Amino acid sequence: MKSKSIKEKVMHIVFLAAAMVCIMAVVLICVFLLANGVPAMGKIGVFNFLLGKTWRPGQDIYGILPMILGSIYVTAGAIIIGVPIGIMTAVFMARYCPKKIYAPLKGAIDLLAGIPSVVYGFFGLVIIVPFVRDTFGGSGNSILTACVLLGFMILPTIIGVCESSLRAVPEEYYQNALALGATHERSIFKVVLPTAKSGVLTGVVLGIGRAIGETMAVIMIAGNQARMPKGLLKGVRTLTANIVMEMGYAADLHREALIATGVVLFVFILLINLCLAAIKKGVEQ
Amino acid sequence: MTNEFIKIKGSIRQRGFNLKKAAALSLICLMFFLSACKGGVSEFEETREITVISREDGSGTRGAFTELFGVYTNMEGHGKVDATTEEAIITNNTAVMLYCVSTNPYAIGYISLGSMSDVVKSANVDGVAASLENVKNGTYKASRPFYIVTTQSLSAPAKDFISFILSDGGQEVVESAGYVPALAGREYTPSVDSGKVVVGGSSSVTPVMEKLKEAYGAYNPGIDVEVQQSDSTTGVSSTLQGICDIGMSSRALTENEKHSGALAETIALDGIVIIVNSINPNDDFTSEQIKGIFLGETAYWDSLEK
Amino acid sequence: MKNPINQSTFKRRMREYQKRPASFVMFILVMLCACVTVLSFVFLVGYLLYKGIPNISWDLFALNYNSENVSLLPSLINTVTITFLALSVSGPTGIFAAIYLVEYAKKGNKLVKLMDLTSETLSGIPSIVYGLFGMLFFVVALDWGFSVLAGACTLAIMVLPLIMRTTQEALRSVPAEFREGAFGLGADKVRVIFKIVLPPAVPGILSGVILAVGRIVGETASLIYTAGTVAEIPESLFSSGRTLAVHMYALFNEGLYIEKAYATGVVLLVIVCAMNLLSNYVAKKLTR
Amino acid sequence: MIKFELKDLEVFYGDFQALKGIDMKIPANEITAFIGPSGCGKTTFLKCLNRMNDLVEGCRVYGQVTLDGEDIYNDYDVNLLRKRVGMVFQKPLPFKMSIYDNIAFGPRTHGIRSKSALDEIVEQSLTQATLWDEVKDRLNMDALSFSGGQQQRICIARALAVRPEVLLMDEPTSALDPISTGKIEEVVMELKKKYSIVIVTHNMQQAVRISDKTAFFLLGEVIEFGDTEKLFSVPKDKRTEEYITGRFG
Repeated sequence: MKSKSIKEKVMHIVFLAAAMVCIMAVVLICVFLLANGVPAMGKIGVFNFLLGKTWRPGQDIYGILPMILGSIYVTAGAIIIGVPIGIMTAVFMARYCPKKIYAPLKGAIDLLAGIPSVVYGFFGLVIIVPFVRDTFGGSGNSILTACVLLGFMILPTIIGVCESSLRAVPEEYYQNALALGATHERSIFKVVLPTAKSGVLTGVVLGIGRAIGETMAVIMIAGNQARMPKGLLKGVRTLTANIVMEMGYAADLHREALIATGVVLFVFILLINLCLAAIKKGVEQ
Repeated sequence: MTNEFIKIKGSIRQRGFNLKKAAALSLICLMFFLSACKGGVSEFEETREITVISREDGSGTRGAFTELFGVYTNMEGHGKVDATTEEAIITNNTAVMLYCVSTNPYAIGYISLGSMSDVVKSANVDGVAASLENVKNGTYKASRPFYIVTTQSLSAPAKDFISFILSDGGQEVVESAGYVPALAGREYTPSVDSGKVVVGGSSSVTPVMEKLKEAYGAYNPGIDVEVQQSDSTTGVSSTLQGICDIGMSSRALTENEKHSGALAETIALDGIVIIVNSINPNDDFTSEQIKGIFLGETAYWDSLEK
Repeated sequence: MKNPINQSTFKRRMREYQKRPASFVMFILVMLCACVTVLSFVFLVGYLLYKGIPNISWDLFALNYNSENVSLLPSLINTVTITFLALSVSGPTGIFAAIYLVEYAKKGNKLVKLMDLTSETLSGIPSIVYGLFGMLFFVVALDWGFSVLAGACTLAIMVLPLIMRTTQEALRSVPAEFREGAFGLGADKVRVIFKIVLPPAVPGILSGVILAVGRIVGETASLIYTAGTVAEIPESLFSSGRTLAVHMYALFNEGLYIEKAYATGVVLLVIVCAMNLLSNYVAKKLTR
Repeated sequence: MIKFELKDLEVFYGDFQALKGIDMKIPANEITAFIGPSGCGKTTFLKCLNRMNDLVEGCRVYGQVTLDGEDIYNDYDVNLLRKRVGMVFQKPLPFKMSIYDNIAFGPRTHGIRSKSALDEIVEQSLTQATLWDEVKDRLNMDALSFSGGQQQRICIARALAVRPEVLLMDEPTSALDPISTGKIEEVVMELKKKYSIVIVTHNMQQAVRISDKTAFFLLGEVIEFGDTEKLFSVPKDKRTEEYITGRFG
């Protein structure tokens, strides 16, 4: 009896320790980023840094408002494109898909998640950029292109999470709705999907995370102009692109400013998560 | 209305696809997509806007380019300031540069001579073609040096490797890789026969460094050389921190870096090629024209001063 | 034999939809979105195969990398090593943390809220930021240098929240009756967790692991700053090595070996495919 | 008056024959109970009446089923059928929304949008399910926060809200305590006036208490079908007698 309780205790501690590792990781990341980024913000001036419209490292002008807006626009666009398609496809997989094509489809989507972003980037560069240029005009390296590509890139994440949460909804919900005379679609969209809401939201959050964080693909197709976004068909630079783009050559204050850009990105994601946590709370009540 | 629905829906049933028809449908869609993509522009319209493509601010290639073609303005308190048009597409990647230019008929950009590929057309500058020959004899004016960066405390194997790079044998490798040798007339004799050298830095210098490393293996097989591709700054700072023995840089050292004890040596010269799309009839620019384009003063192909 | 009377014919279904246009629209939308997903997949993979397959040759699998023959074998070995290392750190940690949150922590616990927030934050951090952090912490502060180990650790932190959250979801979807039933039989908590709760959650956990493997295999930005880019088989965990994705990026970067990069992409695709099949197989074995 | 008429009904799940050549007439405005051991085809039979069997993969139905003389399988709008023939399941399962939205889900499905009409339907249905007094102040509360018995009555109210003609009940009280069961039985007796009710039950006392007609199912066949009183007092078939006296298998 005694050995049992010791085992219980040990495992409890192991589980707790594992949970603590996650918190430790965040704390460490915070400490290292802040220690390296905040001094630069101080030197540049927080307002000049966050609200400055000009980014000219050569002249020591560091304003990242264009990049902040760029990230917001591109992510929003990707969400607008990716989330509906992702959720609908998840619904298809969970509720429409015949058994015969389910396995290959599932495999295909898992495969999409594993394709490196460099490949997506090149695909975008060779296919989507010329397509946008020929169809809508402009140079093709634009917000629109980035939105489309990112929309596709977040699909596997959203589909995967949404599908599993849809499958977790008991079949009886669907049958109950159907027995009331609702169509297949109404049962799914009015009963099953709302029941899986929390899982769907998780999928969307992960999708947003991926869209904001995407670097290598965006950098190839977005144009990367460090000026205020001018329109859907004009280029844009995101926060991530800004970091990767110039980190290589940056030195001194420039480098610190780039790490500070990372800090901004970090705070940004923190804010989004807080908002979504609040929404989720509202949803569950 | 109903009939139309039935026609469209003919291929799909709720509980199961009619696989053959679905496949046929998707094939048609695919062909449509393909034709939409492949059927791009084949004729060059002079009235279209010029798509300017440049490297990122702070890139060695960009620095050299703006310096060589005078793409800068003088600003009080700052001296010369890079004035590349804000509308220029920025990339940190040679392949992206190549692809953008090769797929966009109205694009203009620049790359390192060693990376030149036949998917794009190289343009003459002031009537001189960009070639190894012309860089060497000085008629092609757009060229820049490649550096290796070291500190005072250099290990013996690293010293040996550097002496190989700067020897005739090493410089021959540089030339065969498509770059211009920096100097000539030194002999190489191995000084140590075992050890390890870590080289890291600029991705522009990496290809030539890899060739050097391979050639070096034939002369002195006992020494293991490791080449890390990252970028100039990482290369320099890694060298200063002792992570690398030798740094590679495609830009000159900053004052801070010099202050921290970094030493630079030129190992090769690289030409910068102006590239345009292969259907672009404009392939001979004057320096002034290029300056105008990259400053954003010349926005359309037909407003190019002939 | 007669035809069964409950087979819904197509015509009948259409007539039913006619009275309910909203449902019909939703139906069309679902089909359309599924088609878009499938088409984009076919297009992307088809493009990669079309560009890559003609460039695949045995030379690509040579043991040594040099500039004449950009062999991908060393980076392949690195990819496997790094994936394995990262998963062996983040897998147990993530799963245990999820178990703690679902099975041990009381509802509304401060810690749970904090963990939710941290895992959401972690999953949102862009990989480049992980790269910066990994460089500042593992490479410089711990003085590991550019190394496979530093890369693997960075990636482990990166995929930790992914594994944790999918595991959490999977555990939550195990009906409470299972646990109550087992407790009723007098089983202790650890036993219940490992024998009763985990097995039905395995497919969910594995899908998380697959996603994690996907992210590790596809990661470029953070590895450049932590694992370095040496294209050779590392001698120890403390030497540098590039994964396939980094290899591809490096090949693309200078524009010299674009064909080889596509071929590498195909190999990468095959690997991801094989990993998925393998994990599905394992999942089947485990759930049976 | 006859509500449902079934002729030669056969149901297969793959190779397994679940129902074997059943002919039956189900009367209107009466309670018909189905009894029999588990797996004998009661629920399958029930699901044939509102075509829920269509959802089961590999399920094939043969024969003819008519509702008020109309063939419900031949070119009949299945959603309309399910509106006319409501169903209450074994496990109470309100949707994850407020009581009001739960009840209003059905009417909204069938195109009723006006707030006042919905209010009236909700009140009526809840009253019919004898739940109105208990929940009228808590209509906006999550339906899942109520007790099992209340949840089952919510489900009944939800089924009633679409104004069905027939109510199918698949062991509606098997998951409930005796008090809740009593309540549900009261509700069912009350509903009998307006609806035809078919109820599957394992509880023979319940069948005796509430039903007018009873059918005894065994291995996919109807052994005996007739007035409840007669069936339980003087069963014609030996197997029926064995089952109701508890001597069966």
